[in-house]
Amino acid sequence: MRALISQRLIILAVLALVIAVLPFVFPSSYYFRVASLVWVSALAAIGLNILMGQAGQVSLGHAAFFGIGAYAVAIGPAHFGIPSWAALLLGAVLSAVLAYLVGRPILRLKGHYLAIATLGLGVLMALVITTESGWTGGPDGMPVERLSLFGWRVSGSYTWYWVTGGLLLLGTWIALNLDDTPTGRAFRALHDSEVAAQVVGVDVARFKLQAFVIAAVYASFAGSALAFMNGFINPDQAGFIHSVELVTIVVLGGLGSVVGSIVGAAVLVTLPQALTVFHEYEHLLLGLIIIVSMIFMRNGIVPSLSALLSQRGRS
Amino acid sequence: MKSKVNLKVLMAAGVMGLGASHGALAQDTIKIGSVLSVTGPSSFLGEPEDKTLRIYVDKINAAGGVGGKKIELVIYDDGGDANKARTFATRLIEDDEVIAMVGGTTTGSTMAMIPVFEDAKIPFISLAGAIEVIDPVRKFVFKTPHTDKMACEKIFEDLKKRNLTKIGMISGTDGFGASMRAQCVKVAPNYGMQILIDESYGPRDSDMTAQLTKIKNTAGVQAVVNPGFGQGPAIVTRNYAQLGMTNIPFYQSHGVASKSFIDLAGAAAEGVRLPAAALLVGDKLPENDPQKKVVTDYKQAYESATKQPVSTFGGHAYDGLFLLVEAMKRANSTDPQKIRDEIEKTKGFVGTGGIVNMSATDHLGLDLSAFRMLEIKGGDWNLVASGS
Amino acid sequence: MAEFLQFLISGLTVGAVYALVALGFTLIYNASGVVNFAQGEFVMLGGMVTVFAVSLGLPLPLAALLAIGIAVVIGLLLHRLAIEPARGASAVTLIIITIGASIFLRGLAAVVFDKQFHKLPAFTGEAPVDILGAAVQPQSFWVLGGAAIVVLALYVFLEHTIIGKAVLATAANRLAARLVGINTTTIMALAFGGSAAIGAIAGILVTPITLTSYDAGTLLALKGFAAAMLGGMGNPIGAVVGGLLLGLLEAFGAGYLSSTYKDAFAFLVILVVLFAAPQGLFGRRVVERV
Amino acid sequence: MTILKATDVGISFGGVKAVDGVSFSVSPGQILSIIGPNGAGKTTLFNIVSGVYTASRGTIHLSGENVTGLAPHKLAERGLSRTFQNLQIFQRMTACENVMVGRHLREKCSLVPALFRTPSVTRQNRETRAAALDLLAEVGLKNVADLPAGSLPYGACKRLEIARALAAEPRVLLLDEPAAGCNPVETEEIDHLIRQVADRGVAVVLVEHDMKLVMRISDRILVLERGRPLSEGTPQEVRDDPKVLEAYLGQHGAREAARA
Repeated sequence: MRALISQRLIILAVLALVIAVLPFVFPSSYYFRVASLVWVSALAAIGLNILMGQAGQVSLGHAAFFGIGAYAVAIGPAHFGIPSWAALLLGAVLSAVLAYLVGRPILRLKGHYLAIATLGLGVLMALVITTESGWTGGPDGMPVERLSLFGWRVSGSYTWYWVTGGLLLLGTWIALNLDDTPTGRAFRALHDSEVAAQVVGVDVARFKLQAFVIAAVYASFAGSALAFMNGFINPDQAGFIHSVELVTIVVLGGLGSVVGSIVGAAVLVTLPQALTVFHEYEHLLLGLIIIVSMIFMRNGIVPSLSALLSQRGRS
Repeated sequence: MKSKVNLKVLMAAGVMGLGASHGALAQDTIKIGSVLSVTGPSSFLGEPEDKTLRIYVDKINAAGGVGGKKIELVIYDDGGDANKARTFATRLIEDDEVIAMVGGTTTGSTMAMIPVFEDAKIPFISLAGAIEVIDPVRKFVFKTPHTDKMACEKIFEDLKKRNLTKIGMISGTDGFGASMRAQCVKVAPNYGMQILIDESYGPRDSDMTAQLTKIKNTAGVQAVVNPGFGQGPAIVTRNYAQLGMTNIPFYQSHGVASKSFIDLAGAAAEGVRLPAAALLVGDKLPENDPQKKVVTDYKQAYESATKQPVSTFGGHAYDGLFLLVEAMKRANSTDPQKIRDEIEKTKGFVGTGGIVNMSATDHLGLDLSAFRMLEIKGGDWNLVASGS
Repeated sequence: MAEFLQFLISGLTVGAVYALVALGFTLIYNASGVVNFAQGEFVMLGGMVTVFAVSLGLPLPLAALLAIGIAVVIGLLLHRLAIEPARGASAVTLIIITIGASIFLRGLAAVVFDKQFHKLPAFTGEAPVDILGAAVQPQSFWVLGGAAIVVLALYVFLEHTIIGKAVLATAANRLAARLVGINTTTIMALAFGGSAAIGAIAGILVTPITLTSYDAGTLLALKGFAAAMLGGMGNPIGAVVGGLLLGLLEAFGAGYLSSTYKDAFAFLVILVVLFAAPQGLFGRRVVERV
Repeated sequence: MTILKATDVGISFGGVKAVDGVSFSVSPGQILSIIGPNGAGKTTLFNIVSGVYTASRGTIHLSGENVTGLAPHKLAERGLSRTFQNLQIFQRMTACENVMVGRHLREKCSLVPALFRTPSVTRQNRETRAAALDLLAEVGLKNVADLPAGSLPYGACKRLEIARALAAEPRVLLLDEPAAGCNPVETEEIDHLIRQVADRGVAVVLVEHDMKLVMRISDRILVLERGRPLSEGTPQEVRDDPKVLEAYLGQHGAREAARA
């Protein structure tokens, strides 16, 4: 147990170090932009990983909550005059409430049926955002007012690098905290055996719902951060493809591994940037890399590599 | 047709990854950037744009470049994803250090990239359709395609001439369709148009008979307008004929202004009208038409290089590139600010899309005369004689 | 009445394609437990290969056969090179592999073919047929008939051949099937090949109506998956009913409700069905054994 | 004084009556064994009593309260815990964590303190872990406390399940074949453990195939056949019941039972 606590601190320290050191090796602010995107995607993925990796419940519509967070900070200030920071919190609350309301019936479904129900939820949300153009700007999206906190306007690649980096640290800390608590254990227990968890008193429905709400709030914050950072938002961010991207990050990095989600995000965000030099071969290679890495690291990058390392260490 | 890609070179570049292009080339080239939707749902727009830019940059360089300097073209594919486009925009400015940008296939991508170029004060000539790109005017943002508002006006003008005022609309819910639909609804009263029924379809829907049946059964519809791009309008056109609605005049938009629309819609396209640039009817233009030479030259160059029929989409990229090149020549400088000023001063530029006259309040510089009303007859575009 | 009939036929035609995609999902799912998100790419391949073979001068039937053949080969390769090496991996890992395969196949099609839209001529002319006031494309009959033949052939194969019964046995219990000497790897390969063929046939039949392009598969995979779940995953009858129902929901939703929200309507119905019947309409109700 | 009482319960799957008209009751400190051939409905009865299945007829009373149809976690809150015939351990968690989950109802479990890891959460964690380690020691698994439960051998998993069930401090404990897969020494340990638990006043209901164990420790025995009650009484009564001898134990079993 003591080992676990220190492992938590080590992860946080290493992450903080990486965030702090990277700027010294970045040649231009473009790199800050890419890194910020990694941090934002990682944040959403860490949340989704609590739902998928810990509690074992699939969501193929998670971008819906990302979209709520993003559009909350776009619509709130533009249509209601709500200050940006308040819209950010409002988005998180809205996501939590929606997750709570739809989670109850949806989470009764299992496996692929849960996948299609969450997928449907995502499709509905994207459709509403695309269609209600009076509020959302429609398929072409809408501009987002800069975030201002106590008169400080948060803008520029450098600033956002630190803001998103800080958010990621906070998100990582919370996710790691959760792991070794009654709640975290209940998540993992119901993942392995719902019935066994039930007979020792775990209210499975309640904990599934909690995981769903937590994941929704993570996604909402990530969505808000991206919207602020871009100064612009469009419905793609709430769409099916983005949902699939998030799931891919989680699985590629490693189900149940917080570090895995960060690594998965880093890989999946930077890969297209690196592969763009291959022009028309880009997608072909992207697909190939996903297939090959899932075959050879079927538990995800981080769990597979750490298993390999500990094997080496033993022999 | 496809340039042979040296895989080894690409591999090496890939290994070097993100930093490959950083500061690699010396001062004697002019770096121009582009972010296009070469893949994804708008690839039929992005691909001809991509090819056009490559063909003409090669031509310009073969002829000695601009002011003795060769143009280096950096193109990224956003796959139709605005967030990706935004990242590539940052990359172009921060990493590749381009002095100008011709690109932005869709309105969504363009709108996401605008803040980046405005902040960096780099001129950005967009290839996207919607009017919001240049209205309100932003200092560094220009565009070449006619706006969707103009398309609506051109269509309504034609309808008015034919004494048709009660219309039905069926629009795609993609960015292009939704934006043009909104513009049409807005300007309809100016032309005394009454929209009796307003239907829509999803970007990848494969059957629109349900919506068209509703329009068909709406009493009093005298004409139907279909704002949309991609394969959708082709299917709408086929379903239109299937339901025997061809006695009701049918209007498409400039979003289908490529030969492939006629191919896809087949016989059903007969009699369909649409506003489009002169490029499509280059061979049918009178000899004294000022655009005649430009459009026939471009058509010839594009079709011989790609073996594919020309579209107005590639033409937008041609116009954007040469607007920029002309401005650079006039400015005799690679300073983005000076180039921007010269682009804004463009007067009488003859492009594939029309004659461009820009000003501080007009970053498009085209008027309704740039649009020709075309009708599809005998599987080809034909100019509608004015007054008919 | 004419209006109703128009919506009905339009819904059935689109639904037949969803049904075939859902059937492809079901076949692979039954044999291997894999939800194959590259299923839509088989439909795309069927259409695109036929289009390009025809443009190279091949007669349509030959081009169609070639397309089915190529799709089957790619289906078998997908199984051999991507699914088989990951045998024993978790369901979600396998799903990500098929998503990777779908991206790969789309990228491949973009390179080998192009990124334009393409059409095929209708098999028997384009003059619409009047049925009680509804105008129907002749190709609709091809789609409906073709789908019916595929379903029937699959039924006969599964119920009346030894190999078919082996497939059913594998679906019911993979371990038990292996114990009685069924080579489940061969059965899985067969399922991938068969699914690819069904997808390709769907693509060939429907391209004259819907057109096709390198990325036509994504949405079809989504709709086919939804149809399969609506009917109840793993049940071929459920897949067919689910597909037809989804098509009808969209057509009637667009016709009688709102064309903008027709997809929303379809998914709402799916959600309601799942809340009432968590295993889909025809899904096996499993009692948890503990 | 009865703590758990099942009255005339029955359930059918697709027309087959898996359990049909079974009644039993058990008092604190008492050990009731349910025996019968495979398919007699023992595990199904457990599933009904613990709320995993909903009975199609009959009632269950726990401490005098009608709990028929309550969800398993509601029953757990009321003091009922169980183990499983087919192992249901949390494979990806360590042995210790498995037992810690068993303490779920004894822990304060609010979300927000957990997210921010307040000192009280850390303190409670320490206490829970200590309690879990004690239980692991009791079932002889202390030395594997921090190994993944999925890596433990079958017999160890059986005992781990018992420890997990005990962690909830139940008043009624249902044990489904606790000695399956155990060697004689381990069986002896389990025998000892069950008696200890019963001595603390816990009512134990046991499904077990090891007849020696059953005859040794049971206060009462209920015999099921094809879902129906066949016989009930003390081990002696059941052993002497000719119906049981004939239908279940058979000649060989009867002799063996007589020797025990």
